[in-house]
Amino acid sequence: MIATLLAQAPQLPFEAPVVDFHALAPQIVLVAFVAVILVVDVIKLEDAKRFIPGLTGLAMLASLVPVISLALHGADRSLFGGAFVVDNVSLVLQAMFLLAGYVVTLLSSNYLAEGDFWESEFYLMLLSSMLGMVVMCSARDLVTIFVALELLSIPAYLMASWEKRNLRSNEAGLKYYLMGVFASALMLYGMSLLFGITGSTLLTEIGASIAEAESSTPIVTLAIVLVVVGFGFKVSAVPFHTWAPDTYEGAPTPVTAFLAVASKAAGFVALVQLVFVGFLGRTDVVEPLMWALAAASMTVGNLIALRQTNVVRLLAYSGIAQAGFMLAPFAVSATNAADALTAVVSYLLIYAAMNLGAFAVVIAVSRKTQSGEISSMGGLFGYAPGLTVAMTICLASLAGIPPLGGWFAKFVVFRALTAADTPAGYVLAIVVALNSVIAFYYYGLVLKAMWFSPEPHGDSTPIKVPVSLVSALAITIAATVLFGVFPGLIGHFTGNLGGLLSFAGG
Amino acid sequence: MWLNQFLLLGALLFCIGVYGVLARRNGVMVLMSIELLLNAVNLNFIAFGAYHGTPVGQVFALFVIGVAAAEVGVGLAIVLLIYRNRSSIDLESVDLLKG
Amino acid sequence: MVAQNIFFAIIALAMVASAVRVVTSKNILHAALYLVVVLAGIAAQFIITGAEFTGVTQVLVYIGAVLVLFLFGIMLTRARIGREESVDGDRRWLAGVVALLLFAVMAYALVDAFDTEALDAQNALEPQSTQMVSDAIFHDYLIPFEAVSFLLLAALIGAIVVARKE
Amino acid sequence: MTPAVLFASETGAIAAESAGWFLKNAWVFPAIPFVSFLLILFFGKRMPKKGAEVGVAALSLVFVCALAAGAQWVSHVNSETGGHGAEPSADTTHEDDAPSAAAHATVKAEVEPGAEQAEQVHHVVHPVVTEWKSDWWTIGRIDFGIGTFVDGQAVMMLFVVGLISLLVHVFSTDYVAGDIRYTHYFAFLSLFTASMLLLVLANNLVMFITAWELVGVCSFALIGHWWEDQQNSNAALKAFLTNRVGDIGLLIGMIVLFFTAGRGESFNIIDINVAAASGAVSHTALLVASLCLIAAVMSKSGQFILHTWLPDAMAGPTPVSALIHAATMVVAGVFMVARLYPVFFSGLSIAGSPINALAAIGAITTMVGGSLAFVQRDIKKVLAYSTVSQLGYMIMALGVGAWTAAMFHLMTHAFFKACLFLGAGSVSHACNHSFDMKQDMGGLRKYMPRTHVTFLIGTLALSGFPLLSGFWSKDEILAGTGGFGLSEGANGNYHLMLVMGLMTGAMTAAYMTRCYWLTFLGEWRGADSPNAHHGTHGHDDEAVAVTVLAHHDDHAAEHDVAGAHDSHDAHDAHAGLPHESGPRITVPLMVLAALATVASVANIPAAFSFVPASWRLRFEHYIEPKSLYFPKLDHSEFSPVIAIISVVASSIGCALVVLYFRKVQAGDPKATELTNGPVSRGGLPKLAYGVLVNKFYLDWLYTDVIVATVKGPIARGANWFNKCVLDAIVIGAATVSKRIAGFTYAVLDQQVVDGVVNGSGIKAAETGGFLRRMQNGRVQGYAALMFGATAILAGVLVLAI
Repeated sequence: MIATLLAQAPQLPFEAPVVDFHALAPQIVLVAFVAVILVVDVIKLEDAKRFIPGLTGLAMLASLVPVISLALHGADRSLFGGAFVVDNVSLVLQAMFLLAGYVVTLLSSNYLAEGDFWESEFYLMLLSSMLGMVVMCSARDLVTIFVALELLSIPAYLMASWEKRNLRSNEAGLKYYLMGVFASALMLYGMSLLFGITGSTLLTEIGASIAEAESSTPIVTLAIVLVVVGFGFKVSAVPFHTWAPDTYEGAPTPVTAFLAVASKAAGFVALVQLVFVGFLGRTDVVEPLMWALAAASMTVGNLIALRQTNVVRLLAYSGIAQAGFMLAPFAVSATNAADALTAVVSYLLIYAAMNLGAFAVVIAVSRKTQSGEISSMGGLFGYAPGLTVAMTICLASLAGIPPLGGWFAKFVVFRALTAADTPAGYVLAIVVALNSVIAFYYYGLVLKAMWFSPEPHGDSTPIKVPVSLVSALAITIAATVLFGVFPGLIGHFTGNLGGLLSFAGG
Repeated sequence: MWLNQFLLLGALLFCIGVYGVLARRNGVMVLMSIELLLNAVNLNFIAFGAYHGTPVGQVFALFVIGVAAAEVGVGLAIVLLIYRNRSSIDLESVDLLKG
Repeated sequence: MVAQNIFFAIIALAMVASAVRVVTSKNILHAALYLVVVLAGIAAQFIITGAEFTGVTQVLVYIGAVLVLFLFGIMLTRARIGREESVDGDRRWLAGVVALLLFAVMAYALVDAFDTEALDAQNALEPQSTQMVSDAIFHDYLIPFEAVSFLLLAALIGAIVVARKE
Repeated sequence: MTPAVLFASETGAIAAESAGWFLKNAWVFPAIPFVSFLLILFFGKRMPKKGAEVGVAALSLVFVCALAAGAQWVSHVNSETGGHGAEPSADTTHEDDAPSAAAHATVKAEVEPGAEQAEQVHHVVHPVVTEWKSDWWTIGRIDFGIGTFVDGQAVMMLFVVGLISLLVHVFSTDYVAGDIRYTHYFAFLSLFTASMLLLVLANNLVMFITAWELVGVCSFALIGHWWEDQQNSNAALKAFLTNRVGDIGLLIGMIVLFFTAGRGESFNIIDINVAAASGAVSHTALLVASLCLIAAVMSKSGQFILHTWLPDAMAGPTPVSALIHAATMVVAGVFMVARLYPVFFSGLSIAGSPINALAAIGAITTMVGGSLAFVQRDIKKVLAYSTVSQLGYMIMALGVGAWTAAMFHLMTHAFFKACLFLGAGSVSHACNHSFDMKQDMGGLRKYMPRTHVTFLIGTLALSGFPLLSGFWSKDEILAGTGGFGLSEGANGNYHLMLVMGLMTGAMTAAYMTRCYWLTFLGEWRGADSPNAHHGTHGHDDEAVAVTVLAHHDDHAAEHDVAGAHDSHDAHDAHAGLPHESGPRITVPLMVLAALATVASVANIPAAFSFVPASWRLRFEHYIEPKSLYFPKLDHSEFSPVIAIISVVASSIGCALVVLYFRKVQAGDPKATELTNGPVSRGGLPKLAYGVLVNKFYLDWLYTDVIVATVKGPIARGANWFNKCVLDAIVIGAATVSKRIAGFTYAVLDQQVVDGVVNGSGIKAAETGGFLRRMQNGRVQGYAALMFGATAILAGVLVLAI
């Protein structure tokens, strides 16, 4: 019966897609490791369980292998009609995500083992989220971007509330989840409009289609605003930042590091692709919008950071301000596309290194002090000089003091803004300059506490820093210093990103 | 049939959903309002797909349905967690973290 | 096409009315049942526009799964079945203002863009065969498809960990 | 920091044949102290002398190398100007502009014949530039090299920094002995020296900015060395924040230069200078750049109005004050102006104009610093304000086109001011670590002969006593202001600056005499002496002087004394009378005093025909660049008239103070007792007449002559301005930011998120103090903000576009 029905149905030929497995290899490696971890977890080999953090780290590093081989191979690869592209931008960012993921794994292993956590499932979440990020790097199509965003977000919502018996962690997860879903809804509405206007989900086609008209129609404007808002949430741009401080404070600190670095970077990756591939023809909408978000984020983030007493909250607000710095080049994304793109990607790489380093120190210190207050870091130099120096490097880099990476990052942003040679670019450059001065004050407060204040409880027993944390610190500090002392290194990675822009030519 | 009759219906549903997520303080009810938001978007996708005569609208809508199912599952899990620890799902009382 | 328009109007009215009840009803169970009406209405609209497969999926996933999930949620959080005064915040007027503002912007943009574009003029609402949809998914959207499957797995595991009693 | 190690494979042949090894391999200068920094940091605590020996050894090595470099530079200049004349090749481009070319570049620049040096016409002195082009930093097609740029100016600075740093190291081994952060202190001294040497040798602006920040960081750490005292860490923070204000100017100025003079592809100092000097760059761009850079100079070199951090920085250990806040780091701004002189020279139109921003700021600063030095009772603060004043001289000299004079004064000032600071340190070492001249000093001449003599020499040099180094360098600056000795005043007619410079000269002599008198003359008034005026009313004349002075001028200054005390617990309070310090303290003092005396021979005026020509103007000959990267300058001649006027002015200043003190000494015991304080004065109305007379007399002498003109309105006003306005601005900037943040909270939170959201004032009043947070913790409030902001953003953009 069914067979006859099927036989009657018109037979349209299905062409199996040609899949370039080399291009997908990083993702496939991650999935394979997830499968291994699941099996290990299900079999419940108690002995094997303690290898799961190691396996997770290995997964990140193993995925780097195909990333490197793709980079060495050189040629850009485009799959599924341009929906999935492997080019320089995506490879650089994939490498950044995988390394950041590796560092987060290092940060998590002791933290989780010593607390009341479900361990192996946590690493599963981490890897799933990482998979979403790695997919996001190559996504050049609305459906893929949307799914990748959800794949990286949903595990993150859960990770934020992973400390189940802690009311603050619960609350962090709830807030992150609700705000995330609201932002997703707005973004989806914008995507539906983009699809409706152009009839396609491919960014290149959308870009070509919306660039045609002389000036923007309201519907295009609305669509762009809504999509940008969705990612504005992800990168915690003002006024969509409100979740960030609460979630950062409440979530387990390694998760906070993950959110502050990887998740935020993922938002930027999506923005880079949307803006530079899709919206470049609509300068009249994107530039003022990004200008406003960047200026507001820097200013509000910095001003509120001045009042913080909790170091994690301070880093959250500083992260908001940093997001403003990273958004700034978008405000000249069309007039100075190549510089702006380089600036954003360079800043992202450096930001990941220095911010992860700062969180690593916070985690190490709170192992002893059990507190996130700035005052609890008093006298740190006395009993943990190594950590103090590391934190000083990270904060100085965040503040943009030469010769550290953060200074170079600010420099490229500044350069992109001024080289655009537009009044808006110059004004924003001044806003950037003013804000970098304000930022010194609150970074200075933490430094002052560490170097100059006495130990609040008079307890100056040294901190035992586990090996994993030391490795995490070594990686991040080395990257922060190296990027600053030899900015040429980062130039190697970000110097030739033009491949992304060539799509916008159409 | 006009395209806009579907789109305006979608916009109306979306905004009713927005009202719901802002006005409700019961966690489960907020999750219900989120369903309104996502379904309004789906209506847009289907209408646009029909307008352009492409199956892509349906494809996108199917992805949204799939993701929305996962989202609501996760959301209920988190609300349940909150309820376990606080014996309440009143969102307005969840304000330990601020400042 | 008149018949379709009449159907549309009836269903749309029912949907809007139910949607309003979803966000205003004081009884959580009523709200859930009104939600069923809205979701069913959406499925009906899908079928009107020729998207049968999506319409059926809508019924299966939402009414079959998501609604059941909601009912579980209602039971597990031991909400009082019946009228409950405390389900609404005291900021409803602000919610109303924001929603109206958003609607004004959306409606203005939509009317401006698609003024009286007819849905059935160019493509005559040909039913898009399920096969076309599946071909698209497995040809152009293979990556997101795999990613969604992975997403469901991760959400499943994570939700179980978070929700289970210890 | 050790580029040669990293890029050793890329170093090719050396281009400048006549240059010596140390000139071509100048990277060793910063490298040595940096290695020493690492050694002390990691192994210092385990060493027998806790790391100090490494620091001293490294600095000795640096100093020897600096001497060698100096000798090689002299022979380099001789061979370029005397022997085989350089072929006049006009191209100033780097030989390795092409990426494949050799790694080294020597700038070939055509000669700009100096007007006075007929025998050296048509000669050019090539600076020795060593550059490693690499992937150090590449943006697009811009390739930033890392390299060293050695010319006379750099060699001079190498010598000064190396010498002073060495002496300060030696001094410190005694001075901070037993300190809890002894090793840490030496590590930072080494790092500071490395950074300062890097700054001196930087051949591009990026390296320069990096080093500039590094010295700032070291200064921050060393000011806050004794951070247990809240005031010290506040001073450190204040220095840091004030400097950041100027750094923004530096950043913007450098970027402007990069895009204009560097044509968007070069940060190289020589390229920028050549472009600026050639007139190819628009004047406006250079003006903007120089104004931005002046902001940086104002903060780093303590120019009015950003000078306030410098006196506070005296909270650091005294050797640090000598090294960083007198001799080296604070002259970084002066050095920067001198380094980028064509930018300022063209940008500010220095030649031929009567006034410009640089000269005006310098002149005002000399006056402000000089007058403020009067009202201090803390010896280090006197010296700090004096430093501000002297830095003003240097900036003024640069502003009027007297480049060589500025550099010469920079060098002599480094010697005598370091001598004075270290002398003050020695004094305080003997006086229970107090710096209060009125309360804890006096009569030290008897107890500390060596310190006394060296301090006196420093004082005389600073005051411009004839034949000491300060006299010559200051005189050269004053001569430069009016272009004296030149036929048509070629460098402009900065007569206003001349007048201000002379007035400051008088003030300098006066306040230094006061400082010297209070410290070394009279009787010991320390805490353990019978003359201490706390309990018994002093019957000796010096105590009277103290009391009267305190009565007159210290209502404003009294409060800031406590901040600068070197009160570290390592030294227990020395009981008994003061004593001379040990050799590790006095030997550096003697070396510096000797240099302060004889440094003048470095630049004997050309007019002194009784000296062989080859001895005259050596400083100018060897230090001033003669190349395309430097503007053509005319040099003023020594002017006997100005020298005499300046000596007379200084003598008057000195004499007035001496007269005043003598009058106090001559006062009868009754009056003395009465002037001791309001306590006795109130109870004895009958003797009030005598008091009035006496006071009137003093008023006539002191108040009307010195105080009324200097201290009364001006100094008091300046001090008030200093303390209330500028401090308030700098410290207040942060507070204001906080206030704004508070306001943001109040408005956004109370009015929008909370007040409006709740719809009633009750909730707002319940939760609200003024400084409530913007984040009220309610997720739906956040969501309302998100949706509302989206609607408004979209609405505005839809309507606007």
